[in-house]
Amino acid sequence: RSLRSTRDSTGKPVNANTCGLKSLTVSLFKAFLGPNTARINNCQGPCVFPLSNPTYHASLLNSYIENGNAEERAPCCVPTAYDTLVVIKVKPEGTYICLQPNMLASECGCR
Amino acid sequence: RSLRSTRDSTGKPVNANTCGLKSLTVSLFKAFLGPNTARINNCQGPCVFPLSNPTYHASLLNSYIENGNAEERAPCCVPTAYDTLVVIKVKPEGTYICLQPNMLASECGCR
Amino acid sequence: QSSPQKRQCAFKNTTANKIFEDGGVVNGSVQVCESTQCCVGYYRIINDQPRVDILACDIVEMSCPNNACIAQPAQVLNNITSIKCACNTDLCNNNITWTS
Amino acid sequence: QSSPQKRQCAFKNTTANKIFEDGGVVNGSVQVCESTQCCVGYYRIINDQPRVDILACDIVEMSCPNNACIAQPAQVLNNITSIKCACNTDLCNNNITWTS
Repeated sequence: RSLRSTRDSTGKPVNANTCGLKSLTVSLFKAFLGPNTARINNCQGPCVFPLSNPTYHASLLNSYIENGNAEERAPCCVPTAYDTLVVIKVKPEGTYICLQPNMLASECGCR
Repeated sequence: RSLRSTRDSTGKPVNANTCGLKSLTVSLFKAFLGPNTARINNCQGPCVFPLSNPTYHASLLNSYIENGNAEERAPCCVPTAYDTLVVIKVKPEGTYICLQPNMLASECGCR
Repeated sequence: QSSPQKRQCAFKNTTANKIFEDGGVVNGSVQVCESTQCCVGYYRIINDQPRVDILACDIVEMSCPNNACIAQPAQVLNNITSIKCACNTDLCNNNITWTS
Repeated sequence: QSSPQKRQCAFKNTTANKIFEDGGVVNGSVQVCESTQCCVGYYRIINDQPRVDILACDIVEMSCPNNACIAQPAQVLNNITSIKCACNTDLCNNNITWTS
């Protein structure tokens, strides 16, 4: 079985004009004994009508803001689904391998 | 049973210094025959260390940005749980009442 | 809303929305409201005339300042024009006050 | 990584991490890697000496440029100093090259 999920590649393609998944690789050196780095991805892009993958709440919020209420926090492009990653953790009793959830952004939406 | 959830009041109190739930009431006139308005709430506040209710992805992203990568989209304060709302919908066959999910923000977090 | 007397509303449910039956005991064309002082009526405008779809205890709105059931501004949803009225006296939702 | 010969790595699993057994068939102290050319070793530094916790086929990292198992920079996690090494020849993870 695949230890590192391949669902990353099914995310929305990068498009500067809309909220979507963007490749991002970061160091895990301060967090885990392994892996050294991981492609955790990020969600980026504007949330304007029509919103990407919105909830009903986000659509109502966007309408409210577009009607002139600019002081409210506008819908923001964030991860809406994650993949797990296999990581190496260290405890006093020993070194462990485990599946760490919510590590890799796999889908984005306006929230 | 309660038709309008009361979980709103269990959300984090409003605090300008951290990401949390804030009361917001909007008109539903263009969306549903009823109710006229709803308290859908909003999530607002800065996402800085220590992040409110983060995922592991958000923590890694925040560390990456704090290490000088300011061009990445920073973690954003968004709803992480919702309540349903009873609404009135109109279809050609008639007028319906139904439970609409993802209408009312009930919890916030940095994503 | 702490009235000892429970509100009675005209009841009609053409589309059999079970949720409205949660609003109170139904006896024929009358519903005794469990937790609201408001009655409501929902209508679609067909051939310039209101056709009633639902009469019931109002479990959706929070307030009903009128004694009589005066139509609120029409709404167009899914290309259908609808009106509603809400009121706060027994069986007040039997008649809607509406001018096209 | 398209070598017809499967990589063999020293195998030791002091904390019985089942996931490492997914990396290939284990026969005593040797594991035949199913899907990697890399061997790995994980150690904790105890009394200034590396104590081996895990030797196995490397199912976590993506690359292993070295022939021999040269310790990577030490990491301090949960107040414990750990080192690891990865390498790309048969049984290369039997010996770690490390200077305190």
